[in-house]
Amino acid sequence: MPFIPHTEDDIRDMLAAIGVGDVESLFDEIPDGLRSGRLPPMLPALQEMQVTRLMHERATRDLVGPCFIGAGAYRHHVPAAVWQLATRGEFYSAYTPYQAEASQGTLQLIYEYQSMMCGLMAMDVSNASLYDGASGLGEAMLMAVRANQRVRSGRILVADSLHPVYRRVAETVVGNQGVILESLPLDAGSGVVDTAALGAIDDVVAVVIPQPNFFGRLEDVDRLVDWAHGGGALVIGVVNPLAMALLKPPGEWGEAGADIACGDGQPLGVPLSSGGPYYGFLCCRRSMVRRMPGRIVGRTVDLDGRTGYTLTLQAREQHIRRSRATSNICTNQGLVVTASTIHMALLGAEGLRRVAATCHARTRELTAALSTLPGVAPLHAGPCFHERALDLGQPAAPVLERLAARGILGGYALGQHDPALGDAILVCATECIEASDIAAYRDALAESLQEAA
Amino acid sequence: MPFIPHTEDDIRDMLAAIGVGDVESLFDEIPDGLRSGRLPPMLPALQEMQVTRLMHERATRDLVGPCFIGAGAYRHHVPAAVWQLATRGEFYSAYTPYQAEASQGTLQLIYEYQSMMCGLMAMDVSNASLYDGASGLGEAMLMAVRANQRVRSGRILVADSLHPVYRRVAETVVGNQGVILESLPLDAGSGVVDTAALGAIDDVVAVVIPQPNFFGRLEDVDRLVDWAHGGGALVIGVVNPLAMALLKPPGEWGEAGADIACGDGQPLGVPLSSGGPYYGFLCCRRSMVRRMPGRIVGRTVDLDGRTGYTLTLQAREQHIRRSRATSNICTNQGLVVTASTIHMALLGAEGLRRVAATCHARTRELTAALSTLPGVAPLHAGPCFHERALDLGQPAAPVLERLAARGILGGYALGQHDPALGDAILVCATECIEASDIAAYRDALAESLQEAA
Amino acid sequence: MRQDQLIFDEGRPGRRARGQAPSEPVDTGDLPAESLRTTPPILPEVSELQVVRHYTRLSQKNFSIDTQFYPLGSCTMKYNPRAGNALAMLPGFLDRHPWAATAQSQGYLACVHELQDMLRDVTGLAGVSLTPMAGAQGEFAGVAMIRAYHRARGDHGRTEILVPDAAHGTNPATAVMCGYKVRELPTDGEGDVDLQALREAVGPRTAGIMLTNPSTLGVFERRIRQMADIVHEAGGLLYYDGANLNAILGKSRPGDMGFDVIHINLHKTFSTPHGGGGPGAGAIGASERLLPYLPIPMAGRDENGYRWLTEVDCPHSIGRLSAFMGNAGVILRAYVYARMLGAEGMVRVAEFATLNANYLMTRLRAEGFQVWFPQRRASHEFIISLKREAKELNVTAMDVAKRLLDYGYHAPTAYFPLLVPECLLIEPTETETREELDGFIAALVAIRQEARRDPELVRSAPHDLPVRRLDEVRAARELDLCWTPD
Amino acid sequence: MRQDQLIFDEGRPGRRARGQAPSEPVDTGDLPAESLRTTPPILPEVSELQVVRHYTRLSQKNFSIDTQFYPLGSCTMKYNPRAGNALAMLPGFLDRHPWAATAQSQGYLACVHELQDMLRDVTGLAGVSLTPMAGAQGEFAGVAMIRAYHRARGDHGRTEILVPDAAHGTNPATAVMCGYKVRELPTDGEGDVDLQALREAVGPRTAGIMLTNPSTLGVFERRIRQMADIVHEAGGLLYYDGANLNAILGKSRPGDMGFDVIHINLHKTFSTPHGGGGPGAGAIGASERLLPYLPIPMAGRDENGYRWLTEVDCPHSIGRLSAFMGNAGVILRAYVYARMLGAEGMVRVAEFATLNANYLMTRLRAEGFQVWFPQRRASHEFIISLKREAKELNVTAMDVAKRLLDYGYHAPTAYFPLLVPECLLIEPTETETREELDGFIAALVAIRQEARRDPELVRSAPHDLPVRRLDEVRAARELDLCWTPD
Ligand SMILES: Cc1ncc(COP(=O)(O)O)c(C=O)c1O
Ligand SMILES: Cc1ncc(COP(=O)(O)O)c(C=O)c1O
Repeated sequence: MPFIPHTEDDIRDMLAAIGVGDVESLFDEIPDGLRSGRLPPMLPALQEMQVTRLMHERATRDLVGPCFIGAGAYRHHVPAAVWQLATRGEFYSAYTPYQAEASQGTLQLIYEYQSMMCGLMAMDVSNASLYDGASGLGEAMLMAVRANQRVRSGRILVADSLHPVYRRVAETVVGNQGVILESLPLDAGSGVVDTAALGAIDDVVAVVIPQPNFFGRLEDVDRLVDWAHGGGALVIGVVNPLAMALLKPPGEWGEAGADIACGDGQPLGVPLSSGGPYYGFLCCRRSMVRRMPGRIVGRTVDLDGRTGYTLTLQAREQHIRRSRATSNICTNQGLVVTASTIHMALLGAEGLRRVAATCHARTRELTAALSTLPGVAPLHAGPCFHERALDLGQPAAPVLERLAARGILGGYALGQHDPALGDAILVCATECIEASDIAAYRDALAESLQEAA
Repeated sequence: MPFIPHTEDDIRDMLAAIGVGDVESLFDEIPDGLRSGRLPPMLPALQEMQVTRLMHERATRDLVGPCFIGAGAYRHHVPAAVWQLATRGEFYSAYTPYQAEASQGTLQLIYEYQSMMCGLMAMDVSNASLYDGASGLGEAMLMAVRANQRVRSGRILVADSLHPVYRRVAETVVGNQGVILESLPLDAGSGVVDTAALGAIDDVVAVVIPQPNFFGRLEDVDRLVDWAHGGGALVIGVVNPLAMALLKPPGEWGEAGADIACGDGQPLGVPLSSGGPYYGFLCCRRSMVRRMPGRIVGRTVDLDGRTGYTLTLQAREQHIRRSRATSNICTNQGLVVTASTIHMALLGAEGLRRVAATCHARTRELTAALSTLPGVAPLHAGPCFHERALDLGQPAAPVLERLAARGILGGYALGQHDPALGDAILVCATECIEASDIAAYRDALAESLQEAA
Repeated sequence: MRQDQLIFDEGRPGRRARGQAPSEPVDTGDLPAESLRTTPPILPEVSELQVVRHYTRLSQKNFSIDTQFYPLGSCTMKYNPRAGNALAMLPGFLDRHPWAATAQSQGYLACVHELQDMLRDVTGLAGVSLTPMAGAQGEFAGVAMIRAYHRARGDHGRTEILVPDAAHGTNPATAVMCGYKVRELPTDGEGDVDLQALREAVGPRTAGIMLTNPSTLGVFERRIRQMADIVHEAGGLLYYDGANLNAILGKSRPGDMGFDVIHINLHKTFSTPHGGGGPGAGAIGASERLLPYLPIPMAGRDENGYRWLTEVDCPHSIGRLSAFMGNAGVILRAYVYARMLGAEGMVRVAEFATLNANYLMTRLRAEGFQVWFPQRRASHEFIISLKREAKELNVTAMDVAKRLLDYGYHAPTAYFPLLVPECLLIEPTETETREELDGFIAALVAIRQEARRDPELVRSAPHDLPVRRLDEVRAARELDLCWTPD
Repeated sequence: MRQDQLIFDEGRPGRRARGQAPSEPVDTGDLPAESLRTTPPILPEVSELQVVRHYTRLSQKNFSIDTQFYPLGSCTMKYNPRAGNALAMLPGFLDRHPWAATAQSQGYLACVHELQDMLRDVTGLAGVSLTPMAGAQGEFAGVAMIRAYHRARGDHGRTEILVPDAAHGTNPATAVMCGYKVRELPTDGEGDVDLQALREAVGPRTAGIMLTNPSTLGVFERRIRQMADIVHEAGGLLYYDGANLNAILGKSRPGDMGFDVIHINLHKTFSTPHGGGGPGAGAIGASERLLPYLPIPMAGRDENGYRWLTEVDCPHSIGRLSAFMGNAGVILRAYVYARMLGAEGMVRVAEFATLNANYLMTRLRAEGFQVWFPQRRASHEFIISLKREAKELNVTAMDVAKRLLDYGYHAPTAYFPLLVPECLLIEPTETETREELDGFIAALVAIRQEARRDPELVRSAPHDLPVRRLDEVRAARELDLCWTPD
C-alpha cells in the first residue's frame, strides 16, 4: 500500500471512532454474494524502483531514428520550459476550476489560451478544449446542426481530402443522432476537392473543409467557403493550427470566413506520445457561442472590482443542463492546453511562422531528394504544406518495413485507406529534420527499393 | 541572443535615457586596447532544438548496462518526486537565502536537513553543506585544528583504509596551512586499520576514521575512537550516510563518540551524474559549532512571535569575518541538499535501513556468485557493507575493459592506487541490482577471464 | 501589491524567445500568395523568462492536491504519484509516433495490454478497451455499445435510457448524444433507487439503465442484483458509471453485480492527474455479450508479439473515438499506478478510502452537522446538508465552501447531487492522513462558529485568496472571452 | 491561517512511503552486532503525499528568478534556461558513473572539452579546468596555483596577497586558506584601486593580487594594465575574480588585461541555477605560465577520442579538489547555455547587462537617489547609497530592502561593499525587460514616499510575506539548529 498513510494506531482509533470492529464492517451494506473474496491472480505489485526499471526498458525498446511520419501527429521541437511548467503540481494535480477563487492560475491561463486560439484562427471565440481533433470535429458537426436552424436534413458534406480517420471518428460521434455524412469528391490528379465539379448545394447543414488536407495539399478555401455559404450551409474548417501561423486562417476564408474552426492542437507543444493526450480546439462566431460544447472561461471582477476569471455560460453544460446540454463533455484536456498555451507564448506569432515555414522548406527538400530515386514521384501536382504523397512504384508497406529495420520511420502507407494507393506513402518533414536525416532517408530508401527489385 | 528581451524600441529609448548614442559607448571606460574587437572562432550558436538533439545523442552514447562500480559514488533508486520537487523554479532559481523573509522555503528546508543529518549521525549540529565529501574532509581537518587548541603540531593521522582520492583532495585543501597528514597503517589481510599495532598517540590533532572503509570493510570504530581520545586527539569519522541507517553512527562510537562526522551525501537521493553535483555533510559537537565552516540555519521568531528560520552564526563566514572566517566557502550545494532532504523524508529511517540492508545482501550475493569462478576470491576476510575487493587472479584492467565491451561496468581497478593490487577490483551492488544482473555479471566475467587465459 | 497581468499585456512588439524558433527568416517557398496569411495572428510577444515567470506565478494561484486537502466529492482527488509523470515522459515514450510500425511499438503495447487485463480482472468484466478519453466519452462508448447490441438483434423499439435523479449530468447528456430519450428514476428515502418506480419504468422501450454504484449520494445501491434482474428481464442492459469505483476497488466487482458495460475514470480511481480539467481516460469494460462492440483500437497479442486490434479484427466495434489511441500518456500513468498497487494494493484503496470517509462522517455528525443519510454507511464519500445553517444563520453551503478556502482546504462539491438541499459532497480519499481530516473538521466547526458570531465574514469569503468572490452573473452577461489589443 | 509545520511534526510512528524502499524486511546478514545501530535515527515518518505537499508548499515561500525580479548585486541573478535542466538530467547523463571507462564517457567528455575551449577563448587565457565547485573553490585553486608557481621557482619569500578593500569576502578568506597574509588596498574617490597605495604595497613579499574587474563597486578598473605591470614587475601574479565577468563577457578579456589566473562563476555568467545556495561551478583559467598547475581532472583529446587528464598527464597540478570531476551536472548546464549563445550571444550578454544597469542607474539618479559614483559608467551593476534617507527619515537601506519584498521585488545586495554607507548594490542582468526595471524604479520611489509619510511602515517591513522581520539576534544567541522530539 504505497500511498496510504495510515498507521496501525490510526486504523484502530478511527475504527473506534466510527464504532466498528474492523475495516471489513464498513462494507457490510454490500450484499454478501457481491463482496468479492479474492481477485484473480494479477501481475505482482512493484516498488517504484522496479516499475522505473521496467518502464525505462520499455521506453528504450521503442526508440528509433528520424521520423518522417505525419498523418495527423507531428514531431516538433517543444521548448523544455513548456512541460516543466505544465507539470508543476499546482497545474498537474488540480481539478477543473469550479472554485474560481482557488483556481485563478488555471482560469487566467485558459482565458489566455482562448485568446491565442482566436488569434491564430481569426475567430471570435474559442472553448477551453475538446478531447482531440477527430472527436472535436464530431462535436463541431453537432454544433453546426444546432446552429443552422434553417436546415433540418442533418446532411453534412465532408471533403474526401479530410483525414480518413477523422471522418470515421466523426461518424462514430454523430452517427446516433441522425446526422448523415456525404462526400465532397476529390480530384485524383491534384489531391484536392474537385472545385470544377461543384454543383449547386441545397439543404445541407454544413461543409467540412480541411486545410492543409490529408495529403498535405492546400484547398481552395476561399472558393469552397463562398460556395457553401451561397447554398445556406455553414462551413467547418479543419486545420493544422501551426500552419495557420503561415496560411490564411479560417476566419478569413472567402467573403465571410468559416463559421467554425476546429482541429488538433498537437502541433502546438504536445509530444507525439503514442497519439495522446492531445486536444481538440474549437472556435466559432460570437453568435454561436451559446451552441458551443465544452467549457468556456470569461473575465469578470470580484467583490472589490478586481479582475478575475471564471467558468462561464455553464448553462450549456451537462452538470447544469443535463439531458439538454450542448454535449456530454466534462473532463477535457486541460493540462495539454496548459502546455500548449505556454508553447504558443514562447513561440509567438513570428516563431510559429518560422517553424511552419521551415517545415514547408524541409518537406520540399525531402520530396525533392526522394524523387530523384528511380520510380519515386509525387502523387499530386501542386504545393503542399509539410506532407506529400509519394508513389514508390512498388507496394509501399514492405518498403516501409525495410526502412524501419534501418531505423527510419519512412511515412504512412496510404493503401490502408485506399487500396488504389497501395504503392503510395505520405511523408512529412518538420523543422526537426536535418539535411543529414534527409540524406540518410534517401540512401535507405534507395536500398529498400532495390532489395525488392 | 536567445534570452535577451530588448526590442529595437527598448534599445533606442534606453540609450536615449542614458544619453549615449550606442551600446558601445557604455564600454568607453575600458581602455582601447582591452576592448576586444572580435572573439576567436567558436562553436556556432545553436537553437534549443539543436542543442537538445546534440545532448540526446551524447547522453545516449554513454548509456550502458548494469553498474557494479562504487568507490565513492553509488547508484541508488531516487524517487521521482525528489527531483521534480527540487527543480521547481522557486528552489532551483533562488539565491542563497540572505533575505530570510523571502526565503522561508529554503531556510526551513535546510533546518530540516540539519535535523535529519544530526539524526542520522547522532551528532549535535550540522551545517548546510560543503562541496563534496572529499573536500569536506579537508574542511573538517581545518576545523579540528581550530578546535583542538591543546595540540599545535598540525599532525593528523589518516587511516590508510580511507578512500585514496579523499586523502589526496584533503591534502590539496589543507596542504598550504601547515597541516601534516600521516598514515595509520592497514592490516593487509583484513583490509582494516591494524588495531593490534596501535601505539601510544601523542601530539596529534585528530584521527580520521572511515566507516565503511574504502574496501567496504568495517573498522573497529569503538576501539579506534577510544584510543584517539585517550591520546588527546579529536576523531573525524568519514562515513557513508546511507550506511548509518544500519551501522552505529559516529556520535555513538566508543565511549564519547566521534567529534566530527563528515562524508558525501550522494547516496541520499543524488544521481551519479558523472560525479557531481553531490554534497559534503559536516556534523560536530555542539561545543564546536563556532568553529564550523559553511552556512548554518537557526530557528527564531519574527516581530509577531511567529516561528521563522534564518541563517545564523554568520560571523564565522567570509562575508562578515573576511580573512578570519572559518572557511572561504560561500556558494555551497544547496539544491542537492534540497533533493537529499526530500529523499530522506520519503525514505525515513525504516526505508533507509531497508535500502542499506538490501545493498548489503546484494553485495553478499554478488561476491558469492563471482567467487565461484576459478581464480576469483575475496581479497579480505571479514564482513563488508556494500563493496568488496576481489582478486581476479590476473591483471584487472583488461578484464574490466572486456566486461565493459559486454555492457557491464564491472568495478573499480584497485591497481590505480596500489600497484600491488593490480589483479584486484572493488565491486559494489546496491538495491538496484537484481539477481539477473548478478547472473549476467558472473557469466560475462567467466568469459572475460577465459579470453585472457 | 503586484498584480499579475495577462501574458499579452507583458508583450512588446518584436520581442520573442529567440532560442525557440529557427533562426532563418521565413521563406514561403511555392505556397501561393492567396493561400497565405496577410496579418500575423495576435499572440504574446514575450521573452523566455517572461513566460517562465508568468506561468510559474499563475500556477501558484491554484489549489491542488500537491498543496491542499481537496475533498471534492465524486472527483477522487488523491495523490498523483510523481513516478507516473516521470515514467510516462521518458523520451522513448514521448517520441513514439502513433503510427510507428508494430515492431517499434512493443514496449508501449505491452503496457496497454497488461493494463487492459488488470482492469478486466479487477472489475470482473470480460474485456476492456482503453481508448475513451474521459469518463463521459466512456459513457458515450458504453451507451453506443448498448445501442449497437440492440440494433444487431433487430431490436429497434428500445428508445429510452433510465437514469436515477441523483445521477451525474454526463449520464443523461450521454444518453441523448447516443440518440436516446432519458427517463429519470426517483431515489427513496434511504438513498437507494426506488425499486417500485424502476419496475414501472422498464419495458420494451428500455434500452438500458445507467447507474453509479456506490451512487453519487455516497451510498451503496444495496438492491443492485434485483435491479439488474428487473432491467435484464425487460430486455435492457446495465451501464456502470465507474466514477466511484474507488470506493469498492477489488472489494466488489461491477461484473458480479450484473453490469454489462462499465467505464472507469482512470483519472480518479487510477490516480492519473486531473491536470486542472483533464486529460483523463475512460477505460471501458464489457461483458461477454457486449465484447464485440468495444471501441477500437485495443492491444492484442499473438505469437509475434503485441499488435493493435482494429476494424479488421473487430468488425462490430462501435468504431473509433479518437484519431489514434485515446490519451496514451494517461494510460501509461495509470499503468504505472496499477503496477505499483498490484491486486492487494487495489483492495486497500477501497478499504482506506472508505475508512477515511466513514471516520469523517462520524466525526462531523458528532460535531452536530447534518449527515444526509445518517443510518447508512458512507462509501468513499458522503453528504452533509447545511439546510439548517442556511435557515438559521443565513449562511449557505456555498458561503461555507468559500470560507473553507481561507482555511487552506479546497471546498467539497457543493449543490450536487441536486436533490439534497444545501449539500456538500465530501470525499477525502485514501491518501489523506487522519490529521488532515481532523484539521478539516476543526475548520468546519470554526466556520460554523464564525457564522454564528459574524455571518458576514462567511458570506463575503474568501478573504485570503488572490481574488474575492467573483461576479459570475456579469461574466455570463457581459461576455469577455478573448483578449483584444485596445 | 494554516501554518506550515516542520516535516517532523507531520510524521506519525510507523508511517512511511512504502513504495520507495525494498519490501523485504531487514536482514543484517554477516554484519557483527557491535557494528550495528541500536536505535533508529530520528527522521520524519510521513507518506509520499505529505512529502510532496510539504515541499511544494515550502517552495512557494521563496522568492526566485522564476517568480520575481531579483537584482542582487554581485550575484548575476539571470534567467536559468529550462533546457539546461532538462538536458543535464537526461537518463544517460544521470546514470553515468564517474569512474565509467573512457569508452563509455565520450558523450560527456565531449561537452567538458568543448566548454573548456569556449571558456578559454572568451577569457583570453591559455587553458581552462572546470573542476572547482564554486567561485570560492576556484579562488582557492587560483591562489594555490600562484603559490605552486612561486614555490616551483624556489621563490619562497612571497607571503602576501594584496586585496582591495572593496573585495568580496571570499578573496581574503581564500588567501588565508592558501597560507598567505592579506594586505588590503584602499579605493580612490572614483572607485578605482589607489595606484599609489598599490605601488607602495608591492614588493618581494608580494605573491599576487586578487582583483574583480569590473570591481564590486560596479565600475571598470581603468588602470588595470598599469596595475598588472606594477604587480608583475614586483614578481607577483594577478588573480581575476570572475564573479563580474557577465559585465564584459566577450567585450574585454581578462587574459588581455594581464591576468595570470582567473575563475569564472558558471552559476553567474553562464546561467546555471543558484539553487537556493548552490551548487555552482568555478571554472579556472590560466595563462601559459600557470598552465601546468591547473587542478585535475581536465578533459583532453587524442587520436583515440576524449579522455581524462590526471596526475600522470599533469604532474605539477595543484591536485584534486573533489573526489571526481567537480559539479559535472552544473558543467553540462553551462555547456548547454554556452552552445545556445555562441560567440555572438556571449558578447550580447555583456552589452545588454550593461545597458540595463546604466538605464536603471540613470533613471534612479534622475529620481533623486544618490548614485555612489555618478561620474562613472555602471558596469552590469552599480551602487546607490541611502545615507541621506537614513539620516533624514531614519529609514535604513535594510528597511528599504525589506519593504521592496512587499512590492514583489527581491532586494538588491545591501551593505556590500562595506565601504559605502547604507548602500544597495543593484544588478538587473540582461534578461530583464525594461518594464521590469521601470516597475522597480517606481517601487523605490513609492517606498521613499512611504518613508516620508509613514516611516514606521517601512521600518517594520515586510508585511506581506510568510513571516515578518526575523529576530536574528535571538537566532544567534539561543541557538536552535536541530529539531528534537519534545
Ligand atoms: C459520477 C460521475 N460520472 C461521470 C463523470 C464524468 O467523467 P469525466 O469528467 O471524466 O468525463 C464524473 C466526473 O466528474 C462523475 O463524477
Ligand atoms: C565578487 C565575488 N567573488 C567571489 C564570489 C564567490 O563565489 P561563490 O559563491 O561561487 O563561491 C562571489 C559570490 O558571491 C562574488 O560575488
